[in-house]
Amino acid sequence: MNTRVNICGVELKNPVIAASGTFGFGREYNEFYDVGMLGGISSKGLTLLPREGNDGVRIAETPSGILNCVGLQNPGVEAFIERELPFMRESGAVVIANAAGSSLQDYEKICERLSETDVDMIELNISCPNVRCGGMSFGVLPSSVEEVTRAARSHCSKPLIVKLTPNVSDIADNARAAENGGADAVSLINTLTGMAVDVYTRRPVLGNVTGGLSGPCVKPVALRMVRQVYKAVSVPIIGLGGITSARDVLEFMLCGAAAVQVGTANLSDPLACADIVNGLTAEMEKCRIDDINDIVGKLLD
Amino acid sequence: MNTRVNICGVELKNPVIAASGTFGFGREYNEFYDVGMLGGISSKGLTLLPREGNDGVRIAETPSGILNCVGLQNPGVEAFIERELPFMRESGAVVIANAAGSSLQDYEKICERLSETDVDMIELNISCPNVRCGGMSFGVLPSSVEEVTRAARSHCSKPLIVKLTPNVSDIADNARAAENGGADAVSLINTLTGMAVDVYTRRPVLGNVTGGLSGPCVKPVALRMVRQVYKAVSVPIIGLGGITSARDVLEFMLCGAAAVQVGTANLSDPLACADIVNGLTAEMEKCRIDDINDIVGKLLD
Amino acid sequence: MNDFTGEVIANSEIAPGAFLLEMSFSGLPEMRGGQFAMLEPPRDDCVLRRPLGICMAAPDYAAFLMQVKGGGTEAISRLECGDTLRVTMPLGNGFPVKPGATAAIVGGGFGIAPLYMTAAECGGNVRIYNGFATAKQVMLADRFAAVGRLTVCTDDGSRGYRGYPVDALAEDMDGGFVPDVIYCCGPEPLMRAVKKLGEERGVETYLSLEQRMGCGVGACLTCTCKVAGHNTRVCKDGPVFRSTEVYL
Amino acid sequence: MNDFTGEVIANSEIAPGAFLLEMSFSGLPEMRGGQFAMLEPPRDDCVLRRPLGICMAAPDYAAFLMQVKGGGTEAISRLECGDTLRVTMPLGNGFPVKPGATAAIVGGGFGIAPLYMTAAECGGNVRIYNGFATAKQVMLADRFAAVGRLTVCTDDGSRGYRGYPVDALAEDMDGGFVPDVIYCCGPEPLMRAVKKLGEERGVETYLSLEQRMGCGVGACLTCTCKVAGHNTRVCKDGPVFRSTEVYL
Ligand SMILES: Cc1cc2nc3c(=O)[nH]c(=O)nc-3n(C[C@H](O)[C@H](O)[C@H](O)COP(=O)(O)OP(=O)(O)OC[C@H]3O[C@@H](n4cnc5c(N)ncnc54)[C@H](O)[C@@H]3O)c2cc1C
Ligand SMILES: Cc1cc2nc3c(=O)[nH]c(=O)nc-3n(C[C@H](O)[C@H](O)[C@H](O)COP(=O)(O)OP(=O)(O)OC[C@H]3O[C@@H](n4cnc5c(N)ncnc54)[C@H](O)[C@@H]3O)c2cc1C
Ligand SMILES: Cc1cc2nc3c(=O)[nH]c(=O)nc-3n(C[C@H](O)[C@H](O)[C@H](O)COP(=O)(O)O)c2cc1C
Ligand SMILES: Cc1cc2nc3c(=O)[nH]c(=O)nc-3n(C[C@H](O)[C@H](O)[C@H](O)COP(=O)(O)O)c2cc1C
Ligand code: FES
Ligand code: FES
Repeated sequence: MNTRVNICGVELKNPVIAASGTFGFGREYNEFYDVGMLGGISSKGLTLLPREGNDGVRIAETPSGILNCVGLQNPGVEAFIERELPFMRESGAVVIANAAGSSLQDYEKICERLSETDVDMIELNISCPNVRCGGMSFGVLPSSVEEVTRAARSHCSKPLIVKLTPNVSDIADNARAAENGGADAVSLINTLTGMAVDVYTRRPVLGNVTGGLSGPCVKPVALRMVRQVYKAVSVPIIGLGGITSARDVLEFMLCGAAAVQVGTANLSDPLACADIVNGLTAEMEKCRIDDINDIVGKLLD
Repeated sequence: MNTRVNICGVELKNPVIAASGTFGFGREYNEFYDVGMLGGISSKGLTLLPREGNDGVRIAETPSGILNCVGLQNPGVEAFIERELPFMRESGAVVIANAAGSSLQDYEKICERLSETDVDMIELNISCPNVRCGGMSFGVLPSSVEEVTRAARSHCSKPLIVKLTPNVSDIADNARAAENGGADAVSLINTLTGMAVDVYTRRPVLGNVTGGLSGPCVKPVALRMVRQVYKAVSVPIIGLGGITSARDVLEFMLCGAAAVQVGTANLSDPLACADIVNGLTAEMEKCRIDDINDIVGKLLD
Repeated sequence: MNDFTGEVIANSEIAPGAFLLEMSFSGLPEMRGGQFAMLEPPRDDCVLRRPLGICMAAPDYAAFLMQVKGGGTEAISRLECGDTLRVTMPLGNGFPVKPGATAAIVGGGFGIAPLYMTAAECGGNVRIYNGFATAKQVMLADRFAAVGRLTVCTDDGSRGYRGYPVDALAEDMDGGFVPDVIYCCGPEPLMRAVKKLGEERGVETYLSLEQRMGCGVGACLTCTCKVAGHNTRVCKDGPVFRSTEVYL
Repeated sequence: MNDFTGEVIANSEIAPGAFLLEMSFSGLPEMRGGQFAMLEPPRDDCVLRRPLGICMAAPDYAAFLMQVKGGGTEAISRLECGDTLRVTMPLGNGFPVKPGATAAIVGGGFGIAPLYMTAAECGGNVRIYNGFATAKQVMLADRFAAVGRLTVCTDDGSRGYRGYPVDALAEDMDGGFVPDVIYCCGPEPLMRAVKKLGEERGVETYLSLEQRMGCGVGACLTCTCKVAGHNTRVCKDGPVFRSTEVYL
């Protein structure tokens, strides 16, 4: 049975990538299992300069989901290259650097700098709902998606993944815009903007008032969007949103994902990604799948 | 303690309204409890002519939620007036007629016809994701929201509620458009478009491929949107999405809802609405609320 | 119909993956064969109740024969004596039993569940054809044998008649058995065959349909099937329909 | 640190809403006072594990002192002997115990949980001030009394010292008790007072912070507090910090 997949020329030993922001730079989960068994690891969102992120409560639990408003706390791209990349590189998993900016120039500079390193791919986070300037604002209008993609593209010598926000009317438009701007792949979904309220204090639970919703609760929305985007673009799709099992992986791939990411599940269970990878061939057998690439997009709809 | 609320001149004995499509016309639940105890009942979505709705599987369960693709099966507005309205009218709950169309004229005609009856309010469903023409397509672009609202308004002598879809980039824009078009109130959210996949058959679970996501899983998104809309318009807001308890009701009201609707919870538990109404004063006491109107919008954010 | 909180008094695996869930209630109304119940699965992420046929009923007692399929039924299968559960019942129309008539009952797998009470209601003049894949899957044979003339069928012949129950009935009818009415519940292929047999031989035939359900009480219109050309609620207008009205 | 599936061997309500959950494991590493665990609540709609201090530990044994707050802890409180549960531990740094030093331990309510092992590790030269609202809420007094000189405090004076435990400590210090180090865990107002006391009297003071957590292992950055001016992970860099580095 084959689980290897190839995303814009980069070979992954399996389609399971740890999602940005839920896996740090891989070190912590490497204490539980060899993270080199994963197809890839997408780093915490990186900005040009270090960021402290938001103050106050950053996480809340909701029915079958969570809200977070970390706000892109990260050590900055230079510290990443110096202190985190060597570990990721050695792990054996494909290294994806998740890059975030507050301006076009930010995106250009960070892509330029990351292109000088040996990361395998760059994932453009134009969809973070938890930072005031930049972040999601780039990801909403198709014209702006195209513009930021084009800017990043022209300063990027690595395969470029554009990560899309689900907080839009028609994600297919945005995927097309990313493709037109030169994206080699798209990943979706980032988090849905949501809120939690404490009736006793009459305050929002989160310090930042709103946060990004993720986890099993969003899976139906994510599957729909992956399918929609699959029908709209020809670049490969990395699907995510609520994946917790090998069966979920196959669901996303049937809808059109060439690979997947696993985010919140790592928080629910430190062994989640490992269990998903280990369960993949058994689930493929149940579904009579020999080569996992055979099912990509093959939903009978 | 006071639980009475007033929505554009219509008095409800409490803020709990049964949501359209989950409560029929009230008859079935009246076998479990006196539905006159509810603040209001919003009818199944009505079209000018009877509709058969979609074929195939119409419901799927998802983590803490459901997907449905009923597709507006209903007896048509005339049969509603003749066969269902008398029961609703007598129940003692405020009667809201949920109206759906496939064209501007449809909306006009149905509002005109309903205005001749003794329904208390009309709720314009411009956000149904499960019908091909009309439905959600009216609800996405602010300009179209305004246009359909204006058209309905000019043929409507009842208080007009416009029901908004969450499948948009900025729901506040659409709420403002509804307000500009003459809406007396807005209700939100309708369902988020989603999908479920059966890996063994490699088919979508739903006959209509996609469906509308509702239930506790969407509550964080609904709360966020109610808050956003509260800050954008001055007409009253009817909040819904995932409400299952009296505490949830208060959460929505803190965010800005003057009343709420309860949908999927009726499916989970036939006594849901009754239990929510019965639990309201106890929950108000816990939160030191004397008049429920006092907390509307009073979230400390 | 109403909503009850019942107590589990037994829950045993009577065949692989098959549980007989017995519960006690107070204030249960009378219930008919072919009616069903909506059971709240003890899982906090399940939003929907699960429809199960009412297999046996007595004053303040109801039993369900349940196949473990997905997460909801799996959770129900783990219930233990003393656990409580919310159940709405009885729902739906049930099989229309004709006093004094000769009846044939055809059940396939878990489709036998709603047929036991119907057989009992028929009052003796009834032949029952229950089919299972193999001898291992055979369920409730003693019970059914007590309320009618039972032919156990297995696909592989490992017990009783070798073949589908519809074939056993057809053979009996070829041999002179003339039922006034046929009641059937089971997998779609079986129901299709029974519909065909009944209609070809001019026997009034009733089928119990299955559809995914939301409310179970007739309000949400998620459980429809085409009946006489129109989308009709299985939960409220069915689940039992005349075979001539349905397409399978 | 690692992930274990443990078996519940006891789960008893030792005070109103307070459960002592005792579990057996195999292969547990050594664990220190002030470290914590992430327990998977037996509820299918809960996505996050719940952080609880490790209250007692022995080879292949761990006990947690848990307050029932919301749905997750409520579900944990219903676990019975023989039930199994996923637990990740030990997590975090724990209190830095200084061999031979004289220690003061101040616990408030459920904040006493991670202090028991620390008291034991101190090796005798330790005074413990545990505060509760009333006598009814007093927990684990015998246990604590066995590992140090215990002053039970209650807000209403219904048992032991009347007042907050920080006041009891301050009085003892006024009376000549000179601790080398203070370890504290409890509600924020208590920790604020202890921080002030320790810093004013020049005693090295350690506080165990509480923050909502995602992963519990340092990867998700959801549990941060400002420490020495920077957002710092409570789960991995704490939960124990020098009082001088934190703002409360
Ligand atoms: C009127 C009626 C009577 C029934 N009587 C019995 C019975 O007596 N014994 C028995 O074992 N089974 C019976 N079934 C089928 C039973 O309802 C399903 O097997 C069960 O709901 C599956 O739930 P799950 O949690 O195991 O599966 P999941 O796949 O986790 O369920 C997900 C959702 O799909 C629904 N679903 C899945 N399969 C079916 C199905 N085949 N029919 C209807 N809904 C489905 C579930 O109810 C739930 O809403 C009956 C169904 C109907 C409609
Ligand atoms: C390092 C650490 C050690 C702890 N040790 C103990 C202990 O030994 N005994 C004890 O009784 N409690 C302890 N707590 C608090 C305990 O974690 C919470 O009371 C518990 O998580 C509440 O969960 P719930 O399901 O009851 O509440 P819910 O309100 O349903 O929980 C919703 C979410 O909020 C989180 N949450 C809610 N309150 C808190 C809180 N006060 N602190 C952190 N997260 C919270 C939950 O973990 C969950 O993610 C500790 C907390 C931390 C951070
Ligand atoms: C705590 C947390 C932090 C996140 N940080 C980032 C980030 O830095 N960059 C990014 O592109 N996405 C970030 N995300 C989004 C996830 O990568 C993912 O898109 C989303 O959570 C949906 O997937 P899931 O349901 O599997 O978690 C974050 C998510 C969580 C829960
Ligand atoms: C089965 C079903 C049918 C629905 N039909 C309608 C409808 O006819 N008109 C309408 O405006 N909304 C309809 N809705 C949407 C609900 O009224 C409500 O907006 C949505 O379900 C979110 O609320 P909830 O999470 O409480 O269910 C339907 C929802 C469900 C689940
Ligand atoms: S399940 Fe709701 S109408 Fe049948
Ligand atoms: S909880 Fe994830 S970093 Fe602390």
